[in-house]
Amino acid sequence: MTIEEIKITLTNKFSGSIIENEELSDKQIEVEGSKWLEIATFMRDDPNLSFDQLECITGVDTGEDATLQSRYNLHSMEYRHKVEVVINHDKKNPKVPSIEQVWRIGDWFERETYDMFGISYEGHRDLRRILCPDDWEGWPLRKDYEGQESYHGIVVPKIKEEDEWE
Amino acid sequence: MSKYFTNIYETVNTLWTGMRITWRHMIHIKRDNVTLQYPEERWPRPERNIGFDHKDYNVIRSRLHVDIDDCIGCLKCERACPVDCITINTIKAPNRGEDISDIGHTGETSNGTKKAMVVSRFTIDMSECCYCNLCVYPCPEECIFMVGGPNSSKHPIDYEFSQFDRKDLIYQFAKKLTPDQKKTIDDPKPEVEA
Amino acid sequence: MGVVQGDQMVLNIGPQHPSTHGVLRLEVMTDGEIVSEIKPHLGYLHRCFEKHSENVTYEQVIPFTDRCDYLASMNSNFGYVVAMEELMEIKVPDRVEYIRIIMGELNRVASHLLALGVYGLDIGAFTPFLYMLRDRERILDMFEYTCGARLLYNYMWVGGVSHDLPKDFEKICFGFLDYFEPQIDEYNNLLTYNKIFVERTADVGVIPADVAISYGVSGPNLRGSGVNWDVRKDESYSIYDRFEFDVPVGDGKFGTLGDCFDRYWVRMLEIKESVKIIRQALKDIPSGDVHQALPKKIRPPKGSVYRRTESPRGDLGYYIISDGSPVPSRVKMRSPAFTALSCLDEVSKGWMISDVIAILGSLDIVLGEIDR
Amino acid sequence: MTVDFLVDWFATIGDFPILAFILAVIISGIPLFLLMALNAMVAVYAERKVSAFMMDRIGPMGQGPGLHAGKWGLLQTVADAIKLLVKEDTIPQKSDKLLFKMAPFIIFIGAFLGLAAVPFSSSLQVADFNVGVFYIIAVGSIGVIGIIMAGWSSNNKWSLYGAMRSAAQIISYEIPAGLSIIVPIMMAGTMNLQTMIQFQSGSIWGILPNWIIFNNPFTFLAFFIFFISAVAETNRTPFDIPEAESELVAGWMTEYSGFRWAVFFLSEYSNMLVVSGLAVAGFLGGWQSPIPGMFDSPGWGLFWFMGKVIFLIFVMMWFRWTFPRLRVDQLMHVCWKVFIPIAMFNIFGVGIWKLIIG
Repeated sequence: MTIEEIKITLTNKFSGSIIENEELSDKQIEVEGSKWLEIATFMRDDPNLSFDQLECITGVDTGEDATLQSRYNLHSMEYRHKVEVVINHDKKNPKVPSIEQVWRIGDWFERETYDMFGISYEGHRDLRRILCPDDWEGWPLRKDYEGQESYHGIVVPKIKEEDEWE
Repeated sequence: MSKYFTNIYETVNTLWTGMRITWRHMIHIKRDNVTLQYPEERWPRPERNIGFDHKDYNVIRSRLHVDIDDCIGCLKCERACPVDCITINTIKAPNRGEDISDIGHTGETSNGTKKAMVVSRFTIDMSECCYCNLCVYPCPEECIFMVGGPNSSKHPIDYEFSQFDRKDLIYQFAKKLTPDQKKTIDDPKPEVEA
Repeated sequence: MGVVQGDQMVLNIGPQHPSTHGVLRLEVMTDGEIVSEIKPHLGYLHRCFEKHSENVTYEQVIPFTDRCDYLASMNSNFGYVVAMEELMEIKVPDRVEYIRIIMGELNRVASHLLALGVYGLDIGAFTPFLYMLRDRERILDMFEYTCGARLLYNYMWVGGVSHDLPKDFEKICFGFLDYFEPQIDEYNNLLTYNKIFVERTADVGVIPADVAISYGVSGPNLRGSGVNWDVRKDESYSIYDRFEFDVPVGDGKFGTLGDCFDRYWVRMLEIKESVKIIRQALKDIPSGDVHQALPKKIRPPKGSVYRRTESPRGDLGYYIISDGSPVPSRVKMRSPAFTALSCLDEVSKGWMISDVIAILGSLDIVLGEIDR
Repeated sequence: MTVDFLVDWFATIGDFPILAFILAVIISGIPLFLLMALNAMVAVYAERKVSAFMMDRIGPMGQGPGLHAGKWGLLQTVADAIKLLVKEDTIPQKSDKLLFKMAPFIIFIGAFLGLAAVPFSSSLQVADFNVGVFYIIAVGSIGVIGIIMAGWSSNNKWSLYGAMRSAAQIISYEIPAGLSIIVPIMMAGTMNLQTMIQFQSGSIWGILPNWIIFNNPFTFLAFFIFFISAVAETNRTPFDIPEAESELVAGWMTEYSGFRWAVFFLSEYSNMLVVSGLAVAGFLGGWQSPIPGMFDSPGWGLFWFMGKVIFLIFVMMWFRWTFPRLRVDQLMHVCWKVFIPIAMFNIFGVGIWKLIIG
């Protein structure tokens, strides 16, 4: 299936939830976050789409316009086609249904994106930080992240200490 | 039942094959030995090397070295470094291309470029260096390089630069200037911060 | 197994443990020797490669990609530069492509050699490990000859490679391949066909194909489960379509399809395929300037790219978002070992502690890449 | 033998039997202890070298004076021993301290007692029991108690796993080992090691030495069963699951360091010596010369005995550096479903053989 056909299939099924976005490239489809779980389940189970592999979840902080995005790279082992799904989140309260039980790897990818961006995946059974320590503060990959001053009494150096010279 | 005995046979057979291999290696240790006895034998082993001579090295990644007399203070290497282990401070020279004998500053590089800057500080923190070689390429005067290999004529190889104190791994290539010496340079602007 | 349910005991494997292949902590719930649940705790090596990348220029990211998968740095570089070239639409010269493929495949051999050797070590055989390390060392010698570094190369650049091949590289490389190919049989005789090894690995830790796909397991681990998926063939990048090679797929040689032995065996066969590719590439390598297509300034147009390449551990993906400045806006690495590790819990339920070590080893994880 | 001789000799001097006995035991015990230490040192060095040669390495080497380990690394084990002796002897805070301290010595006693009955030559044997075989098998099991104590008292899960595995393994492998050593007992009709070795003098058809291993096919098989079980009893690869370093870190020795660990080490190598000695005495003709009728004096006897023992220890090392490790259930499988049936079959076979042929 080409990307247009995938788009058409999805639009026919979920007409309201596929958002037209001019900024996206032709490989990407933007969907509405609240419907994502149903769309994902459909995309996996539909015999024509059969996206059985979730390649990657990338969290993106788009910078000034204050949105976070989750980008899902889906791939079908059966038909060898792929698509990228983009979901925009509100930066104040970023949340999206979890697809952890649709694709099992979603578990760790979502935990990673949660760890780095603070996007909360609702319905995830074990949404903890995965790479950072559990008590780390802040969401490191957001553009407005500022490092902690100290962590368990260890001072986090802001910039490289200048060694004595002159 | 036959499977039981086949299993035993296979086990004995495969294990014996393995034992034959280790035995062969053991009795041919003189031929097969690959150990390099480090302090006595150094890397380019006379016999037993994989077929190339040390002189033919395409490039080498070892300690960074700066020929400070050739440095024009363009800061390109500092910008190229991904881990910020190079720090350079420069002061504008009073007359471009002239020697300043007080501080041992030479005005011209070996390539004939006239220097506009006096490098007052050039430190490389080798404990932070990631040996990526990225600082070597942009240098217009080829004065920063990794020692040894094709550069062994400029500076002999130095793989083993261990120190007891981490501070000693900060290599200082520019001569330290005293405040008085700085005054002799007589610069209207005090210092260009890196 | 585990008919009689006894008390549960929590056993911490790692962070310091001989066979966690790095600093990984596994919280294992055990009932005697039988494992009922595994909770991996990651992040001991986390240094936020992705945050680093947002603060350095595009070419300065390459040394950081080295340090993610430190056993296959060439392949890490390769994935990044392929993604960048797709983003910037650079056409690199043929010679560069050939050099990259030779280096990538050599590094795949080196990485698989370490994976197989360490797997033998996990099972308890010490000697094959050193034999394989000995041959890996020769590959590293060739890398050192080419680019000066033995482990972290920073060799492939966007639009080229840092150095041309040294003048007698082909001779050395052919010499190595001629020496190396008979060694594979020796490894097989010493370790692979060893009945104890087969007993320890066959039928253990079976990953069925659908589970593997759902967990995003890729590379040799996925092929060990019988799925014919190789990015080099199916989503060909660089010039892999010019070479003839097979994609070895697990067939349950001594046990069930998708067991530890299959994953091991696929790696062993892949080494042979890589040797085949290197031979072909060395034979037809054209001459040319390797720095010809280097861009003056790396400033990709606004946009994003997701590109997968086949690293020795599986599908190594880079998601690069550019905002038009010389500093990337976002670099995400889809780490194959990360996904492979995620299925450990599912796979090792009901097996013994020794089997957990065997399964973990067969997944061939590199913690530098998982934690990034 | 030595003890009896000494007791008799002291009796000729004066009538103080208890003192004489203690003196005799000490006098014959000290060389035994020295032998143990020497054996461990030589075996460690040999193990390093053998493993290195098998792996295309050269092992410990030194060229010249200074901090090097002497010519060919000969001083390496001395350095090791000094290191172990001066190392801090750590005891985990929450361990059962009494048991923790006692465990190494119980294991040591097990190994030491076994050594007492090993017939080094026709006249060189500390104690010549009439139940020598039985005695060695029996005291060989004392070590298990020490291992369980060490594992339990360390208060460490790895140690506990190692100890439990070890207990299961050693107890299981006692059975095929015991059943196989019955074969030479049946052949020689005695449990006395010296008599058993005397039985093996002479030659078969003038070519082969008349060792029990060559006597008939069943004894040939029984030797291998016994030897492999002995390897398992000494916890060496491929049966080293109690201390499997890639799974259990160091098994029951995880918490030990310094001198106590050195004692474990000493005991392990002594155990190897004892089981090899038993195998040699039971199957390989003990101190009998391999060429019947030549080099038969007691001095040569010591040489032949030690030569055979060293060869068997070498084979153990050879095993260790070639094979992977078995899993616990496979280990039990091999023991109960392969070795024990074959060992029992052997006993029947030898019985029938003796009835029919001689």
